[in-house]
Amino acid sequence: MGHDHDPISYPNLRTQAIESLLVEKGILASDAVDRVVSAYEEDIGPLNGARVVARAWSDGRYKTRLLENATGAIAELGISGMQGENMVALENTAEVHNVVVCTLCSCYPWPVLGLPPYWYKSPEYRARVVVEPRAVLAELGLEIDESRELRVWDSSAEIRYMVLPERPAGTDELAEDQLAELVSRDSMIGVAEARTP
Amino acid sequence: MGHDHDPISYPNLRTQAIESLLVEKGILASDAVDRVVSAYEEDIGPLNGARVVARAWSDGRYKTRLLENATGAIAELGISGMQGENMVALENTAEVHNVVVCTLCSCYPWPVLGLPPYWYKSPEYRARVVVEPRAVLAELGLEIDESRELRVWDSSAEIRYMVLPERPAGTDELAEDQLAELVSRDSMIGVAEARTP
Amino acid sequence: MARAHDIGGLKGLGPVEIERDEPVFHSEWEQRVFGITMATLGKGLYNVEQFRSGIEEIPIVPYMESSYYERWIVTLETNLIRAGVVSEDEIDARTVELSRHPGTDVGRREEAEFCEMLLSVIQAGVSPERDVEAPRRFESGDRVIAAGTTAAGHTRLPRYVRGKQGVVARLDKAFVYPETNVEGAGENPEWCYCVRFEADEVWGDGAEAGAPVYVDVWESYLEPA
Amino acid sequence: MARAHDIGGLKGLGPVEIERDEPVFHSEWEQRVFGITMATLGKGLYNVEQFRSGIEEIPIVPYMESSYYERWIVTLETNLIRAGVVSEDEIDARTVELSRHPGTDVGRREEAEFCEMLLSVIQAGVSPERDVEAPRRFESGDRVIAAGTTAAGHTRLPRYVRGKQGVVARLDKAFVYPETNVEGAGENPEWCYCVRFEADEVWGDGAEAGAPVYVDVWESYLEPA
Repeated sequence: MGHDHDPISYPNLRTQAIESLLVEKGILASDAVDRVVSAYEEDIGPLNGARVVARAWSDGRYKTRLLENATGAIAELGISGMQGENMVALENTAEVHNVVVCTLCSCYPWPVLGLPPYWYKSPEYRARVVVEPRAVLAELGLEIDESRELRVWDSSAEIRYMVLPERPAGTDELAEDQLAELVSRDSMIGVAEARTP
Repeated sequence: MGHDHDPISYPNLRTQAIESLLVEKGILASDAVDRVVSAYEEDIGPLNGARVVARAWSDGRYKTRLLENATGAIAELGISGMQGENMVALENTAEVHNVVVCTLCSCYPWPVLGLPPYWYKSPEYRARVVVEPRAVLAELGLEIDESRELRVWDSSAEIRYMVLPERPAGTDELAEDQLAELVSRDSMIGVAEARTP
Repeated sequence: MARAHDIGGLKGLGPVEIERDEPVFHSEWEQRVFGITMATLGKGLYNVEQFRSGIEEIPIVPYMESSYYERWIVTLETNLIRAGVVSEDEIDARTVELSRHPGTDVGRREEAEFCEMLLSVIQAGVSPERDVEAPRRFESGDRVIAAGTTAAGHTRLPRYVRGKQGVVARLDKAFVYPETNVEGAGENPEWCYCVRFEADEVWGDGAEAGAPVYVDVWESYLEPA
Repeated sequence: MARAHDIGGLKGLGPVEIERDEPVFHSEWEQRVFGITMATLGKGLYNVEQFRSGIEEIPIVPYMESSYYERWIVTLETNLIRAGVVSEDEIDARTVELSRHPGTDVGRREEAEFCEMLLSVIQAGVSPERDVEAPRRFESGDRVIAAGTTAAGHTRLPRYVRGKQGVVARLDKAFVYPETNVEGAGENPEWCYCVRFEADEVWGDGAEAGAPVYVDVWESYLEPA
C-alpha cells in the first residue's frame, strides 16, 4: 500500500511540529512537559477533593472553616496549587443543590479535582447548564426536586468552586478514608450525589 | 426530560440564524435557495458526464473535438454552466492514467459531474493525492502499473477537468446509452476505471 | 504567510474513504448553506475569491477538523459581515433566540425574477475569461520556475510547487487575477498556463516514480527557469 | 462583538455525555499540548488571558465543532507567533516535513532548574490577587446591573447576564483586570463580586423555577441598579 506508518491525525502532526521547533530554538524544556503531564496524570486528581469532603463530613469545625475560607481549609490537608488559589466551597443541603460550570472556557479547581473531564469542557454542558440546569442534571440521572433551589455557579472570574455534597445516610460508622471513597468527582462538580456505601 | 424537541447541531442552528436574518432584511430569495438546491440534487449530476464519455467512445470525431475543445464538445450535448465554463478533458490510455484534484479548495466540473463527493473535498484526498497518488489510488482499489504514467491535475486556476476513461473491453455491441451506464462519477475523476458490462 | 487551505503534499493523514451512494447533501442545513451562498454570491454581495478567502482564514487545525459545509458557514458569515448586510452580534443574538424557541420558522420571501436570473446563470456559467492586450510571456515547452515568494494573503499558487521548475504543458486563456479580485482591487486579467512538474523535482527523494503534477497558474506566478 | 466562547444560555444542543473512566488525556498529543502550554506560559511568553483570547478568536462554528485540545493548539500557535518565537510559515514547513518523514523524533532538551521552578509554581499556585487602594463600590445585598456594553475584545462578562439585574451575593478580593491584562496594558486590579441573578430575570418566560445563576464579575462590569 505504500505506507510504512499508521495514519497520523492532523492535530498530532501539528503538535509535533510545534514541539520540534520549540526544542530546536531552545525555548521548550522537554523535562518540564513530561513532569507537568505526569503530575496531572498521577498526583493531582479528585482524590484530593474527596479527602477534603470526607474531612468536612467527619469534623464539624473543619467544615465551618471550609465554608468560611476554603483555600485555607484545603491547604490544611497539604493541598494547594494553580487554579486553586482562591477557592470557595458550596454546601449542598436539603434546601439547596449547587452545580458548577465555566461557560466562557472551562475553569476548574485543579488542585482538588485535577484536570476537567471532557463533558465539563463540552459546549453542550457549558451552554445548557446555566439555562436548563434541571433538565441537564435529570439527563445525567440526578433529579433535583422543585422544592430545592438549584444554584448554578459560573466561574467567570478568579474564584474556583467545589461542591460539598451531602453526606449519604448510613455512613455514621465509616472512617474518614472510607468516606472519601464515596466522594466522586462528579459529586464535587454538582452533577451527582455522593455514593451510598 | 424537559425537552420538547430533538437536539439541534450548532451548524444547523447557525445556518437557521443566518437564513432568518437575511429573509427579514429582504436580502435573501428563499425560492432561489430552494431551486438552486433542487437543481443540483435532481438535474445536474454525473449522468451528464457519462453521456459525454459514452458519446466520445461511440464517435471518434466527437472524441477528437472533446479532447481539442472540451467546453464546446460538451455544449453540443446541451451541457454547460457554472464551474464548467472552461473545460479540459483528459484521456486515459494504455500509457497514461489521469487523476484530478483541487488541493486548494475543491474545484470540480459541476455541469458534468454535479457537486463533488465528500471524499474529493476531504483534506486526506487533497493533501495526499498529489504526493502519493499511486498509494491513494491503490487504497481505493485502483492499481496503476508503474509502466503507466500517472498524471495528477491540480485545478488551481480556472480550468475544470474531466477524465475520459478507457472504454472497457467487450463493449463493442453496446449502444451509447448502455455505454453511459458503465461510466461512474469516480471514473471521470480518475480514481476508478469505467465498469465492465 | 501560507493559509489553512494550502495542504497539497502532506502525507501521513488517514485514508480516503469513498461513501457508497452518497447523497448530494447530508442534511437540510447543508442544502440551505449551499443555496444561501449561491443566492448571495448571485446578488453580488461578494465574489468567488472572497468566498474562498473567508475559508482560508480559518486557523489550520479547526480547518482540517471541520466539515466542508461548516467551513462554508464561516465564509458566508465573514462575507455577509464584510458586505455590511448583517453583523456578527445579530447572528449571535438570532442563534440564541432560535435555540430558545426551537421550531421557529426562518421565514420566507420570494423573488421570482432574481430566481430565474440565478438559474440561468447557473445554466450558462460566468467565465472569468477576459481579453488582454499584452502578449503571452511563455510558450508551450518553456522551462519555468514557480515564483518563490510567499503571498501575504489569498493566492492560487500551491505552496508545494513554489520555487520548483516545470515545463509549460498547455496555454490557457486570460483569466481574472485572484490576488487583486479578492481585494476588490480590479480584475487585472492575466494569461494562464498549465505547468507540468516532475515528481522528483517537487517531492525530492521518495517521490513516486512517473507521477508528475500539472498545476494551473497565472502568468505572474512564473519566471523563466 | 461577542466572541466564540461566550455560549452560556444556548439551548437545543445535544445531551451532555459523561465518559466512564475517562483518562486525563485521550492521546499523546493532548499530553504534549497541555505540557507545552504550561511550559511556555511558565516562561512568560504570554499570559492566561492571552491564552484564553487566542481560543476565543476561533470562528464560532469550528470552535463549537472542534475538540478542547484542538482549540489549545490554535491559541498556542497564536501566542507563540505573537511572542515572536516562531512563525506560522515555520510551523507549516515543519508540519509538511514531519508528514513526509514519519517517525522523526521531535528532539529533546532539559532544563532542570526551570522544571523544578514550574512544578513548584504548579504546587503553590499564582494568585491574580492584588492590593487596591480604592474602596469597594458595592456591598453584599446591593442591587446591581451587569454593564450592557458589548466588549470589543476579550472580556469575562458572559453575554447572557448583560443588562440584567442581580444582587451582590459575595464580596471577593481584588484581581488583575482581564481587559487590560490581555493587551499587555497593565494589571489594573479591581474588586470582584459574585452576583446572583434570578432565572426569570435572565431567561424570561420559560426559565426553570428556582434555578438562579451566580456569576463572578469585576467591579467595572457592574452599575447600581
